[in-house]
Amino acid sequence: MNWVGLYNYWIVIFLMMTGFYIVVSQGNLVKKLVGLNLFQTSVFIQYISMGKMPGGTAPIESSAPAVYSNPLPHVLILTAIVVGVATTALGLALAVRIKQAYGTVEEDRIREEDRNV
Amino acid sequence: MIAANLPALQVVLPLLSAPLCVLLGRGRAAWLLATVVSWLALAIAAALLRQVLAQGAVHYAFGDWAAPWGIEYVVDGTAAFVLLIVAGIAATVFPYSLLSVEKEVDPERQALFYAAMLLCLAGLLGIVITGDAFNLFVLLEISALSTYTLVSLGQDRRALTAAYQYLILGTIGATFILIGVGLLYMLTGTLNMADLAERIEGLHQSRTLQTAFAFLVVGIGLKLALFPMHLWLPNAYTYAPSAVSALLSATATKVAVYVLLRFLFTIFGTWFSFSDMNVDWILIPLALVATFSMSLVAIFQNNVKRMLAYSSVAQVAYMTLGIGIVTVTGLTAALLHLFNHALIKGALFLALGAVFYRIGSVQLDRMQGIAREMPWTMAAFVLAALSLIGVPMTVGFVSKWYLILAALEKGWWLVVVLILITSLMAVVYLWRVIEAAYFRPRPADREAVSEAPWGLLLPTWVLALANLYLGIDTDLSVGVAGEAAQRLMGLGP
Amino acid sequence: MILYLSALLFSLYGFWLLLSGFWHDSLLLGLGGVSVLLVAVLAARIERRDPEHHYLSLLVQLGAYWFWLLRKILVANRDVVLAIWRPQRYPISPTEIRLASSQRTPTGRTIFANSITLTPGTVAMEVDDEGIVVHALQTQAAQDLARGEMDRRVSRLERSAK
Amino acid sequence: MIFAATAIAILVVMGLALIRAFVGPTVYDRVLAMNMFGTKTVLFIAVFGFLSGRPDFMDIALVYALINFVGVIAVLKYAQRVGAGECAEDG
Amino acid sequence: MIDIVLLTFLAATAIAVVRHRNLFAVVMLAGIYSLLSAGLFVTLDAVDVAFTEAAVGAGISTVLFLATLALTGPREAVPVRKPYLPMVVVSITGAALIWGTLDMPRFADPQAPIHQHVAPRYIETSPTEIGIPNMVTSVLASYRGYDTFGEVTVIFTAGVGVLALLGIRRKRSSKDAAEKE
Amino acid sequence: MRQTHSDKDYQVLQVVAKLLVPYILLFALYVQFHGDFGPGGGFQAGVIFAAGVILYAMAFGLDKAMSLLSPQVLRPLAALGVLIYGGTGVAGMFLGGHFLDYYVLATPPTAGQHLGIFLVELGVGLTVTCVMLLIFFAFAQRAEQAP
Amino acid sequence: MIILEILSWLLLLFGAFLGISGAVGILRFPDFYTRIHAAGVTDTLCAGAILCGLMLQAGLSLVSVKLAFILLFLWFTSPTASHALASAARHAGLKPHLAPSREDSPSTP
Repeated sequence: MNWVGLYNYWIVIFLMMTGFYIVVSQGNLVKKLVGLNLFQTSVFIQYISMGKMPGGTAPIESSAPAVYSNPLPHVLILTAIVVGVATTALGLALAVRIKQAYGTVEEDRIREEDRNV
Repeated sequence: MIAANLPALQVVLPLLSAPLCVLLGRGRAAWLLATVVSWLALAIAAALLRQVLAQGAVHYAFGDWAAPWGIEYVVDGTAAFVLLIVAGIAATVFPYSLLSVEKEVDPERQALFYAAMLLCLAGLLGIVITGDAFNLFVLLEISALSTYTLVSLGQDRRALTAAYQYLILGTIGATFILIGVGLLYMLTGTLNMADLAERIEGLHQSRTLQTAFAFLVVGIGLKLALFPMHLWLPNAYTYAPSAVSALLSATATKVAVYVLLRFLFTIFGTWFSFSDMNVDWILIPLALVATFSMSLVAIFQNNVKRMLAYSSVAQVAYMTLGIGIVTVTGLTAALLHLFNHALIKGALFLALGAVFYRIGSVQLDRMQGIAREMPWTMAAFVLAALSLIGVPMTVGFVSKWYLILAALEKGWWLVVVLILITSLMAVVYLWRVIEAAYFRPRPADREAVSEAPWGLLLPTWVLALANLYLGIDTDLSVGVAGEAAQRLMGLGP
Repeated sequence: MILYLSALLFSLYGFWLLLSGFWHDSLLLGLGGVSVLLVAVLAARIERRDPEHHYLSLLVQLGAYWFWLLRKILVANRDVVLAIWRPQRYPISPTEIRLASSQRTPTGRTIFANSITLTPGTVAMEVDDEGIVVHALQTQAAQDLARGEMDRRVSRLERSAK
Repeated sequence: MIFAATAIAILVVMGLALIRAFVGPTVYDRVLAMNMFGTKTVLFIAVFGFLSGRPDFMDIALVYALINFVGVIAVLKYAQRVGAGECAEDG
Repeated sequence: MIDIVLLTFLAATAIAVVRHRNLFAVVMLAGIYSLLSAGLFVTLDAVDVAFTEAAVGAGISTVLFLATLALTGPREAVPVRKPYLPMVVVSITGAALIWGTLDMPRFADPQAPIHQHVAPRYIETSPTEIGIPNMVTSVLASYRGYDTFGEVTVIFTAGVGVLALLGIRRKRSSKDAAEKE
Repeated sequence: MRQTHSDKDYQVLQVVAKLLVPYILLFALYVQFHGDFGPGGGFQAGVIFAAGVILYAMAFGLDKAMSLLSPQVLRPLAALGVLIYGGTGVAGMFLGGHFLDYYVLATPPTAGQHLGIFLVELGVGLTVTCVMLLIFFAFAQRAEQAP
Repeated sequence: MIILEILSWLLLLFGAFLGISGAVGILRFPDFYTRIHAAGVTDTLCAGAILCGLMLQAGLSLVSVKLAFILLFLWFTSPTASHALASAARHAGLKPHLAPSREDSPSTP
């Protein structure tokens, strides 16, 4: 079995899981969002990796004959990046409001505050 | 021209009205636009259903690019049915929202609120009929992002944390779906659902396909609040503005259930999902645990919205139970319950919204004796509650009946007993509300209130009566659901 | 203002042509015109808020100065690279020094400050109306600056542009 | 060949800058490393264009340079707002 | 070869993000992460994506994060509980993915299904069919134009959401400013 | 900290920013209109344009940036961008095609595609610029008022 | 032709060497303010050498023009960024390590 061709994917999976780990383990709302960003960016890398052609070039027609990489994953990821930044912006806006309402962005302290009310 | 473009209009109309709402900038005008659009959407959904029933599935290619190259909408029986539910609920919630929103949302934010409502509606409608796996993800995010916004606009500060939590879990779910779709694309080279289904056939042994399946199920599970992944739901429903709670509880999880159906049956195929992956072994135990535990939790809630939110998790579990049974009857039950639960929860939350409008709270102790002051509101609540319990002559009875039938077909007596027990538990928690509202004296410190205004009462009663009417005249819902179930199982035409 | 705007329009359109490289496509040329106008409107609004004479002719004059500066940069680079690779032979001696600056406009001071920073081994830390606080890697570089040649050259540049 | 050598050298520089960004010790060291890293990325993209035989996408490098600059200025601006004492020593 | 190096950098950055407690450092490292992945996209021929990722991930996102930090503070509390459960969840997810890669088409395999179906049409006929050299733009705006419509709507939704949450006050009057002083 | 950092401290930044910002904005528009030929397009252009204005805001203060492009103008423009995109699609519908069919927009089919893509990218660019700026203003305004 | 080629190679190698020097410096130097100088080396001349080397490769074309723009942009922004960085650090109260012996000697020009 040809393991070398998978090595890339394994690093990417490691990256994804690092991001995912930050999301689920950290208590700070802003850091969670950083993790979410990392997680999503890594998924993007995964998508883009699969579109690569050996010896290919960017899918923009050139005068010289060339092998082009697959443009479809690129299009999908362009959309996904936008979705990602939209989510980040909204999440940060929520974090700002939470800070103003609770005085903290730590999950544990927020939970305490809620219990006290 | 219009008839040919109905599938596109169904989604594009609300989508384009959202920026118009922002342009209008004023609460009432935006409301008027939103309401008219929601009615138009209902009309389109009805027309589509008729079209589909008459001539079979409708395919619509965006930009006139044929299917695997472009994006396609496919409206089949099931989709048209779910469209009708979503649009129908929206068409009652939107008119309702005028008064309720004026009370609960800042005047400056009202136009944005309606824009978000329209975007949410458009996203949900789009998810139902899209025939493209990636487009599904995009629409999912449109509806999700607008939902986070809507939830966060609740008055309580806990609405913010609820929305945040929802955002994190929802985005994890969406990213899982993205990973799943990516793996599928990697294996097949296509994103079109029909094309995917065809190409997956030969790949059942592929470990990559199995991973994709797992990720998609978990991702969708997060979105539909499948039992251990339901943590976002109770808070989100409790602290959202009333109109939003009603819209979400009636539509969002239902659409997610529908997406699960789509993936399990249409894309991966019954054989792969249930024989190779044995997803029913996971769905059924989870569903059983969920109905039982969530009903139990609901009994101990003092906030009625929260109580109903837990009840929603339990009810969604009924649907997954129906899916897990994997028979035509089971699926019929799931689809019927999808339809009926939307009506039930819609009515219940609208009634609660009316109560909240008057007394500013839905805590049980604040609601004591409310029935004397707001008889019509509480009557609608009782009607919908009976339906939730599953009393004959209501829609709730119909779907439970089919669910029990499906379990009996399989000879699963234990499941039947459990369904009956959880129905009894529903009686218990709903009784707490009814007892408080009807048989307790009004707390001394509460000001006297009057009946809810017509603007709130009318939509509530429309849904409540729909519970009754469709419980008696079951031809349409059972007919459509049965046919759709047959087609999903690969038996029908 | 009018002078500034016309110079701006001219340079912006030149920038567009050089970026685009489609010199025969009338559509893109037209779009370029529209874009340049749009940007110029915004630039004019920026200018109106902070009316400050921008020496565009300075850019031309800059040529000779840059040549001189380039030589300074090369020499200074050698010092820093040596300090990096052979710290024993060429030890660093961080110094802070305050220079008087004879420029009269923010633009002039900016050119001076950025020239100081561009030459490795010295960084402008603080710029105000009277002078500039400079941090130098080696005392020698600071002393070199203190001799004031660069200051004079920048000031001459500033005056000639007027 | 020469492009490959240059690209590798730039990668090495990026790696070293990355180390400085990890170690700190102050926020400003990190910003410095980030700035350096950014400019090296610009160079890397430029060289890579030649390396891969399609040098006609220099716009990307230009965007990187721009974004890097805006990013550094933004960090400084907001670091100031938060209060310097907090960022100066972050071990 | 180059992509392996960049991936290693990415991994190192990701680990650093996990370990740092100063959120300013974390945000900056996240910006570097974005820049790095954008560099990786260039080496993987995705120039359009690199363009966007650099502008969005390293630019706009970083600025927004920083503005948020200015409000919420750069310090992260030290967690009280040990993150065992997250570790388990993440390990299971990662293991599932690794397992899933075993039957995957290899990296840069020209025979992979995605190079055989659908995409060839974009590559072969879009320059004549659409008349535009950049295939990404053709697919983005025409073949899958509806996705892009969705994308614009998503960004619009985010705008609606942020405005609804934070709002923008009209220009502060001088009186307001005087009060603040 | 804010007191110690007066406008004077930013003068180098201000001079450089004022010099560069027009070119950055023009570069953004170049990216917008050359998306057909090279990397770029509406989305990237919008973000770069926004980045240019953000740079201006960093150097000269938020108030000036907000009076340069006021939020009251940006908000309807953001909506307009979506409407341009949708309107292009609907126009395709009216001219006898499906939603987003560009072939029916003009007589030689490729000209129709060109026109469609141009309009669509314009909508994307407009919305992205405006929304990004609105989001930035919303955040930065809060950050200015931070304690 | 060959001369241009060789010249471009030399420039590229020179740039690469400067880049590595700067990176080593940024690791070796004792405090933040001295590190700025090391970074300065790489930002200015290294970028200049490499981009000029590339320009020679590209010849008289659009690519060269764009490389020139990049270079111009970098030379405008990187000193600005360095200056902003130093001034911000100074305002934050970060004290430079100064050479002890001649602390005050050159402060009067």
